[in-house]
Formats: sequence, structure tokens, C-alpha cells
Amino acid sequence: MLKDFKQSILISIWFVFLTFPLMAVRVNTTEQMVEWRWMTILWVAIGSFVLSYAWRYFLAKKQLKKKDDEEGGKHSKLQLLMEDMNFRYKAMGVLLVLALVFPLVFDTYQNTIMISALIYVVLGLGLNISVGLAGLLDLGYVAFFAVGAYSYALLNYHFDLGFWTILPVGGILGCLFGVVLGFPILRLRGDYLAIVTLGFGMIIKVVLENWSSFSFGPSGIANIDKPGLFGMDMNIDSSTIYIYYIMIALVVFTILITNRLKNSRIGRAWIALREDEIACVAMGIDMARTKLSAYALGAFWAGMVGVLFAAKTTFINPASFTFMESAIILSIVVLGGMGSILGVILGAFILILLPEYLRAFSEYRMLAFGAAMVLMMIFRPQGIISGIRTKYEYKELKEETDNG
Amino acid sequence: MKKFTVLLSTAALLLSLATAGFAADTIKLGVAGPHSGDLAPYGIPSMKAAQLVVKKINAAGGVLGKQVELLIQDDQCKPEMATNAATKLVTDGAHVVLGHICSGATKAALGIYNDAKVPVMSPSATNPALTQSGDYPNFFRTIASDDMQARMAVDFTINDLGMKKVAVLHDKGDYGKGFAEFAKKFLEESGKAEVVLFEGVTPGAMDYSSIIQKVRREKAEALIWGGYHPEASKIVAQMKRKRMKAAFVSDDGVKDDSFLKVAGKSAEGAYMTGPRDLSGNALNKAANDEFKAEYGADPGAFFQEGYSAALALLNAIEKAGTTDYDKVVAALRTEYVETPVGKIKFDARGDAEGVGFSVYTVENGAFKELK
Amino acid sequence: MAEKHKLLEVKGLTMDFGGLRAVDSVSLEVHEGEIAALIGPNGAGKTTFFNCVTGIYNPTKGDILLHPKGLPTRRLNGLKPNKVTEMGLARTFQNIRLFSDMTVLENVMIGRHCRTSAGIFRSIIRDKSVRREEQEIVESSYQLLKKVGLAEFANEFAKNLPYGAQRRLEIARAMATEPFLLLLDEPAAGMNPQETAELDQLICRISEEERIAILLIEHDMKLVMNISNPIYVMEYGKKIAEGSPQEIKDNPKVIEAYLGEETEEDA
Amino acid sequence: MDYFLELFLGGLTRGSIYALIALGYTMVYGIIQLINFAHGEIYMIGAFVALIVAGILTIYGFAGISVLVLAAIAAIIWACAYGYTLEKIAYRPLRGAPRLSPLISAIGMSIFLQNYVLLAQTSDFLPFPNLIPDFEFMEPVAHIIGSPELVILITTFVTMILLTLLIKKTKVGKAMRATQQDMSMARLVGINVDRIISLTFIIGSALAAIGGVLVASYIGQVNFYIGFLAGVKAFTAAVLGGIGSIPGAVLGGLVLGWTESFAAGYVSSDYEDVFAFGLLVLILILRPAGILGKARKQKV
Repeated sequence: MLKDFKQSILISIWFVFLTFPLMAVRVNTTEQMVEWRWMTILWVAIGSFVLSYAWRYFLAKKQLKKKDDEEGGKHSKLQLLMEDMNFRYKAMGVLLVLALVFPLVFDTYQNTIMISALIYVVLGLGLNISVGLAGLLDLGYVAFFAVGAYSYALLNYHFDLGFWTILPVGGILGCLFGVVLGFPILRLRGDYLAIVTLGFGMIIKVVLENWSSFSFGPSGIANIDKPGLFGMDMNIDSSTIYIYYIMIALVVFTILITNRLKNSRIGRAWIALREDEIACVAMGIDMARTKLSAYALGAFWAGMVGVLFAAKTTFINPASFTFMESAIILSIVVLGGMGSILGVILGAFILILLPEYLRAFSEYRMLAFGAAMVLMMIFRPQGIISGIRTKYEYKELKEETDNG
Repeated sequence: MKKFTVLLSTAALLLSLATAGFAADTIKLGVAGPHSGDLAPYGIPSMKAAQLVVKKINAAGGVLGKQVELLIQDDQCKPEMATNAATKLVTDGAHVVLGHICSGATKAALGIYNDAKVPVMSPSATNPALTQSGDYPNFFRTIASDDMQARMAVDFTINDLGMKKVAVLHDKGDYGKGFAEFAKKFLEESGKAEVVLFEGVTPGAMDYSSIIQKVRREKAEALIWGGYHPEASKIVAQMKRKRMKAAFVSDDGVKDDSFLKVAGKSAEGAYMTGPRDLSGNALNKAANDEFKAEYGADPGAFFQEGYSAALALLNAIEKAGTTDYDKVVAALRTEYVETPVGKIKFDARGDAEGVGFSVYTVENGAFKELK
Repeated sequence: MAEKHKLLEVKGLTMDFGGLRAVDSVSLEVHEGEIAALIGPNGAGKTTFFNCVTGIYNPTKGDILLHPKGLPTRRLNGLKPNKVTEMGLARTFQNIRLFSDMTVLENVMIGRHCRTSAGIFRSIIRDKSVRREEQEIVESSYQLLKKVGLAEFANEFAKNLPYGAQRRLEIARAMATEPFLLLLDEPAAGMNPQETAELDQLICRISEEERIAILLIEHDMKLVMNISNPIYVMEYGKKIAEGSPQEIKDNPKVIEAYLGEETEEDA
Repeated sequence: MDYFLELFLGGLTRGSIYALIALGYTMVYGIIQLINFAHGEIYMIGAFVALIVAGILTIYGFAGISVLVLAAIAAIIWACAYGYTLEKIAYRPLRGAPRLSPLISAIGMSIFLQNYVLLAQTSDFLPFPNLIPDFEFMEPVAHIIGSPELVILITTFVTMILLTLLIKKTKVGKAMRATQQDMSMARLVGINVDRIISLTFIIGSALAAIGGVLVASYIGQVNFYIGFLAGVKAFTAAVLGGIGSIPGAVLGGLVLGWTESFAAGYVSSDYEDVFAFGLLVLILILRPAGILGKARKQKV
């Protein structure tokens, strides 16, 4: 007890020292003023004292849990519930109904931010394929999102092509970009891949900014058509509801397909690749092809939802496609639970909707993002909901003939 | 499941709070701009200006006998957040909107306001297309557009300074590149000067020594910079270090007190365009004093423009005698109003008539109006 | 002996790492139905030899020839590991390399990858043929688990298995790739005597029942004497002896290599 | 020729700063195979602390070179403290976790520290006092190379020599090299590996802080965001040179600095970053281990 107390005091003193220049002082050299903020330091002292207790408690709990896992493993109630297929189907049904009646109950603003959240759900699910399943850390994912958005904006501007025509085209273009970019770089090991993809993300933005004759440069493209419905003229409310339903359909489509892929021969190869590359190739899996397929498929979703993004905002410019965007999508995947579809959906809702409703705290949003990423890795690396391993049904050989 | 229920009910609670709104009959003035993130310094002064104006007007009895209510939305200058903010404002029943700050965000949001018939007035969105394209009949602004600034900067460079070789640099951003492209166009059209270099630099790069050497190699007599003050500070400092004599001419994004502070001595002798100096204007001075009294500091970027926009919008409602879209717009176009940026009304395209621009130079650590 | 079909033929295999010659012109053959063993003290280059054969390293010199029954001979030099596996040559690892966050059954199912075909589009559509293929993968993997005695653990995470069971799982996973030659890298390492005895039985059973030839690396000479013939001995990258267990036991060079191990270690 | 020389020196200056920061990346990577994404923020914090200390000192009447030295010392102390704490909080609990976990933790820490400084200080650009005086004797060549550049070059050169001596000649350096070669073996022979890792973070942070102070006084401004781009570029430099290799980091930094400088000078500064990352991709394709990196044979 006393030892803990002493340690916490020491930690508190350390943090006071650590944060002192940045938290306690503000200088204004032009007006020759130094502002001393002693109160904030007091808060730091108290905060770090309390947090150090919490830190110790959770670390001990994690150790305990690790032991538990080794001795057969216990799952949290939530986890067990999620693994119950029956419950899952019911819950999905309820959620779908809720999602369908949502726009009829709530106003346009609620629909708009819900569309934003759903866009991030699809982005998260797409990135989940390469990061969560195949273990390829992609820090430039937003590049493919940009490819989709710009392909709609440009094709719409130059050739007046409609949303529905471009939706698959955007996905395919994203996918193609994934293949072209992925081909040379996927041989690189994990960490190298991270920095190169980060570079690609930045390069795409630079190109969009500079190549004015192609992309209209930093001033962007305005007046992009909203999705049409048999040439009907829609006001903002109904077109928002329409986009909302398109988005719901897209999310369901994404879930369906990623779920199928995850539980297929290809999906298993991705997961195996994440676990151990050498063992994976020794088992006869073509590493380059498997990596490329994961990377390109992830890019496909980003491209597709990019089209919808352009159609929703009706205006795009390179400023929407920054590294921070990639980081947010990555934190959705990490916080939700790498490899877990349900987790990613939940992650997107928490990370996108919470700041929307808590606009007053929006300054602290990125601070909380960063802290959450660290804490999540330390205390719950599997995310809010960890990936659920499918339990396969198998029968004895004799019974198989009956089934045949 | 319990956790999830809690989450759901919290969300529901927040939703009901957000949608409930206020039943009281008020005039709703929406304010949208970056109030968080790295561009917040450009949005917060306008927001505070609106708060000051509303406080004052409400104390004097409000507009049309009703109190004015502020609806404030953060867009972080991001198009997608701007559309969300716009939808929120429209849903909450804003009658007029002051904003947005960045041109990109403004363009993204305008369609939503247009559908909902809400007049929008920006204190800072200078992209020419906003008024000149004719796509946005509900848009007004209390600041001059980029092409006006660029024309002024170019005229000054070639006529007053008499420079023949000009390098044009920009920060690849919406505002900076737009300004630089106009500058280049006007320079070429004038036939009096040659554009020897037209390039973008990376904002936040460690230094700009290569590009500055390049400006020197091209023997440019003047450098026109399109962009904001942080990069401008670096450029003027490095030009001084390299003992370069080329004149530095820039835009409104540089005419910011931060430029004086950060660039310090290197800023001396730099030229920039900016709204005409109205510190002599009584309203302007009053607004400034109000701000100082309230916050104990100098107001930041676009404070005066924001203050003027709030005044102009509320005045139009008062003059129109209603919040009806057509009448308010008509009032904006016909009724002059006294504001900190001068006595203004708006032309058919939405640009303010009577907002003047001047060329400034930095002398003894302060801006000095030249013409 | 002579009429047995030759499956693997390695001629003068040499592997250099920078200036270091880890394997120095080693030749070796494995015939149908054999349980061959490659033994030698620590650091003799056995695992490097394996890595060259299975495509993880590209050997500096020498030939690795595979003679599948009824198919043309293939030279394995420079082929990617997955191609080697496709050819019918599977392996296990000295330091266990399981997919630890996948279930035991899934680990074996991964082994079926190169013998099945469903691609991305077919996996999405999941038509009847894909469903049938999936069922076949599950069933055959389960049968393999039964063979190595791990059926009861099928839905456990691989990382939660006891050590000896993990080694057996690696063997099952390798067998799932339908090899005709199985390379086992120190399969008994870290096992207690009882587990080792069980493993010996398992290896013999695989050899007899599945008709898979086996080449195994062992550090401990005694263990392989019971089941292997022929035995190859390596030391300092070179092959120093080959022959039947009896011949190896009597070979003075081998005795020296093993007895001298402690004294010459630092040299 | 003058132009070439100017670009060469400009690239050298920029490259030597990249090298200083890259050393931190490469040393940490060499020991625990982790990209310390938050390293750029340490650089930024170093610059900020120097600004605050220099500000206080000038306001209370100090002047001249003493301010620079005191500010730099404070920057180094606090940067080291942050580096040490960073490792303890964000990376140590993740030792032995899957490779992706500490990397994501590092990205989180980078975002956190940026916003921490943003909230604790300001989002604005702050003027950094001009602490490096203009030397009289530099005047004739000032149009090619100025006094601050000279100070940067000399400081980085001296720092690198000190670092080399530390690693090659001292007992601590030997322990660091041993840990880099084989962590478990080092532990067996009685090296306190945890302490060595902490020490590596501390040394790396000190180098970053020196870089931060030099750059801030060179360009005269500081902002919470300056660490991101500098960090990304320095990391690129470390990878270019061969991550884990100390001479590689220096070489990589210089190569990157020159690439950017010549690309901006002879081609177009529009695509400066494209050239930098293009070079990275090219080198990684041709030599996956970087220019001076040794291909680590993965143990199978």
C-alpha cells in the first residue's frame, strides 16, 4: 500500500517536472510577458497521481487475464454473447430495422452525420482487410478514398456520368491503384510498408494540389451531382435520406462480402500471413499474390465509398485527404478490434458520432484519439470486440455419405 | 449488452437534446467556421465578433423586436464537416449564416444553404468563383476576392515599384495558389513584366533555401507570394539571410500581426495587400475596443470583416422587416450599412461595394498603408 | 535398395553467407519409403540445408533435384518456398511456427490452401462447388488431426496447446499439403522421453500408412537410430558420414564429432 | 557553379538536421525493431521548451550566447525526459506483443503529443528568438552560406563525432551494441537491457532536441505541427540509409537533403516531396535493406 503510494507520489512529481515548461508557462516575447499557470500544474499533479493508480490496477488486471488465458481462457460476457450466432442474427435484424427507420424519425442533420459515420464504417471495413486480416499496415489508405472521390468528381464534370455508373468504376479504379502501388512495395517488411504507404498518401495529395489541369488543384471541384433517382428532382432533405439508404445498402453489401471473404480460403490465407509469413509460404501460399489481393481489395472499398463521399459533399478538394484522415480510419480499426467486422462498425460509430455530438469538446478529440490508441494497444490489444474465430462443423467420415 | 444499452440511451439523450431546440421566437444567426484544429485562429475571431455584435444588439432590444440567437458550428475548414455543420444550421432553423471561413468549406456548404434559402455571408472566403460563377445566388462577402487583391498586388509591383522580372510562389493551398495564379495571369497580360518563376512550396518544410536560391538565379526583382504568414516569415527571413534585395509582395494572408511578430526585423520593407486601413473609422475602433474589453487581447484575423458581416446580416433583416429570404437578399443588395469595414452594400454577385483594398508595407514593426 | 525410386537428390549443395560457408558441398538422397535423417552437432548447417531445399534460401552452388513419381524431374534451386511446397515437399520448423491466433483446425486448413482453388470472386459468390470444397477442407483437416491425435483440440487456439502437441500440429499442417516428402526439423526438440516415443511412432506410421518419405533433422543421435535409415552426418557445414545406423555408430569421424563437441566448441 | 554550390550547401544543412533526427529513429529501431513514430514530436517539444526557456531568459534580461546555451540545455533535458517517459508508458508494456501493436501505440503517442502541445500552448506560430548571431567573418560568403547554417553544420558534426565516440569507446556504447546484436544474449551476460533501451531513447531524444533548437533558431518559428513532417522525412532518411545503421542514418539524411534541394533547385519545388518519397521507394526496391543496411537474415 505504502509502496504504491510512494510510487504514485514519485510519478506525480515526475509528471509535474515533465509537463512544467509546456503546461505552466506561456511566453509572449513581443510583449515581454510571461504567464505562469500554477493551477494547471496542480491539476497535472493530481491527475497523474490518480492515473498512476489506475495504470497499475489495469496493468495488474491484464497480467491476471493473461494467466487466465493460458489456463484455458475466459471470455468476457460481451464476447461470449457475440459468439452466440443465434443472438448475432437477432441483433443484426434489430439493428437493420433501426437503421431503416432512422431517417423517418430523425431530422436531416442527424441523417447527414449518420451518413458520415457509415462512410467511415465502410472505410474501416476496407482497411480492416489489409490491416486487420492480412496485417499490412497501410498509413496512406486515404489515397484510395481520394481516387474514388476524384474519379466521380472528374468523370461527372467532364462527361456528365452519373453516380450509379461511377460507383463500381470508383471501386475498380481504387483497386487498380492498389495493385499498381502495391506491386513494387508489398515485398517490403511491415515497418517499411508503413512508411512507404504514408509517403504514397502524401504524394497523392501533392499531385492533386499541383496538377491543376487535371484535378483543378487546391480549389477543388464544386457542384458535383448528387445521386439521381430516375431523374427526380430532390430537395436537400429527401436527397439526404436517399443517400442515407444508399449508404445503408453499401454497408450491408460490404459486411456481407467482407464476412464471406474472411471465412473463405482467401481470408484464412490473409490471417495466416498476418500470423507468420515464413510459415505461410512454407504451407504453399503465394505471399505476393495474397498480399496484393488484400491490399487491392481494401483499396476497392475506399474507392467505392469515395464516390459516395464526393456525391454527398458535392464539393471536394485535396484538403479532405490528409494523413490525419488515414490515422482516424486506422484508429477505427484498432479501437474496434482488428479483424473483427462488428468491432470496426462499433469503432466507427464511437469515433465519428461521439465527437459530432460532443462538439464542445472537439479540441480534445485528437488528443483523445491518440491516447485511446496507446491505451487500447496496452490494455486491450484485441479492441472492443476481438475477431471471432469461426468454429467449423465437422462430421465423422461415415456421416458424410448420408449428407452427400 | 449492458454497456451497449447505456451507450444507446446516452446517444438518444444527446439526440433529443440536440433536436429539441428552443421554442422561443428568435432571430437565428448561424456562425460556422474552424473553431478547432490548426486553422482555428482564422475562425475564432469572427465567432467572437458575432458574439459581441449579438450581445450589443440584444442589449439594444434585438432585431424586429426579437432577441437574436447565435447558433455556432465548427467545420475545421473541412468540406465534409462544413456540410454537416450547414445541415445542422439549416435544421436548427438559422435565418442567416455568417461563414464559412475557408473557401473550400464555403463552396461545399453553399448548396445546402441555397436549397434551404438561407443567405450566407463570409468574412474571409476570397475565392473569386464564389461570386463570379453565378452558382451561389445566396452568397455574400465582406472581403474582396482574390483576383482583386492579385490585380492590386500586380499593379503595385509593376507600376509603383517598376519591376520587370517577377517570381511568383505559392503554398499549393486553395487560397495561396488561387492568388498566385491570378497574379501570374495579370502579370502576363500587362506585358510590362515577365514571370520568371511560378512554383509551389511545401508548407511546413524545414526551410526554403533552394527555392530562394532559384529566385535569385532567375534574377527576379520582386517575389509575389500567395499564401499565409508562417511560410512568408520563413521566406523573408531567408531572403534577408541570403542578402537578397528582391522586393517581397504578398496578400492579405500575410497581413497579420503574427507576421510582424514571427518575421521580426526581416519583415521590414515587405509589401502586402489588405483591406483598407479603417482604424480611423469610429465603428472599427469601437469594435476593437469592445474586443479588448471583453477578452483582454487584440482581435485576430478577419475580426473586422466578421463584425461587419454580422452587422450587415442583421441590418438587412431589420430593413426587410422579415426573415423572408427574397426580401433579406434584396435588402442586402439595396440598403447601405455602416460597418467597421466602411459603408457597404452588396452587388448582384454578392461582393461588397465600398470595401476597399490597400497596399501596405512594414515599417518599424508595424503595417503602414501606402495607397 | 537399389530399385527404390529416388525422390530427392541434392548434389554438392553449398550456401555462403557473406564470407561464411554454412553448407559446404553436401550431397544427399532420399528414396521412396525411407525415413532418412540428417544429424550433427549444433551449428553444423542442418537447418540451413533445409532452408535451401525448401526455397527459403537460394543456394550458392549445387543442385536440388526433385523426382516426383510419374512426373518429370524438377530443379528446385531458386524456386519460391510456396512453389516447392506445391511440388510435394513439405516441412516443419525447428522453432515452432504455428499460426498462434488461429484455431488448431484452421492451422491444418491453411495447409490445404495450395491443393484447393476458390479465388476471390468464387469466395464471394460461394456457389455450390465452393461450399463443397470448403466442406472437403474441413473434413480432411479433421481427419489429419485425428491421425496425429489432436482431434479433441480442434477448436482451441493453437497457442494454447501444450508444447508436444504444437509439434504434432506442425506435422499435421505439413501433411495437409499432400507431400510425398516430409522434412521435419528437430521434431523432438524440447520433448520429454514419453512424448518422444510417441513421436517416433507417429513418424513411422506416417511413413508406412501414408507412404510419405521423411527426411528429419535431429540433434540427438540416439533418437534417430531406431527409426532412420540411412543417416547423414554433418559437421561444420560438411557431410562427414552417411550410412546405416550401425555404420554411423561405428564411424570414427562421427564419434569424434560428437565426443569432441565440447572441447572444440571454442576453437 | 555558384548555384550548384548553394544548392549543395542548402541540401547539406537540411540533410544534417534530418540526419540528427534520423539517428534517433535508427538507434531505437536497431535495438527494439520499432519505428518510434513519436520521435518527431520529441524534436518539436525540444524546440518548444527552448523557446519557452529562451523567452523567460530574454524577458528577465539575459542576452547573447548564454541564452542559446541555456535554452539548448533545457531543451535537451526535457526532450530526454519525454523520450524516457514515452518509452516507459507507450512501448515497454508492449514488449513481446505482435509487431503492429507498438507501432500503432507510437502513432497514437505522436497524435497525442501534438495535440497536448497544441492545447497546452497554442495553435499559432510562435516567433523563436534569433539566438545565433551573424558572424562578421561570414559576411563575404553570406549569400551562399550564412552563420546559422555554419553553426548547424558544426554542431551536427561535433554531435555525431561525440555519438560515435560514445558508441565505439565507452562501456555503455559496448553494451548498446551488444543489445543490438542479440538482446537475450546481452541479458545473459549481465547487461541491464531495459536500462540500455531507456538510454537509447534518451540519447535519441537529446539528438532530436539539438536538431529542434537548431532548426527553430534557423527559421525563427515554432508550431506544434513541425515535428510531423520533420519526423516523416527523418524516418525516410533512416530507412534510405539502412535502418539500424548509424552511418546509414547520416548518409541517408544527407542524400535526402540533397535530393530535395536539387529537385527543388533544378526541377520544381512543387514536387519536392514526390522526389523524396520516390527515391525511398526506388531504393527500397533495389536494396530492401537501405544503402548501408545489412540484410538481416531472418532466423527460421
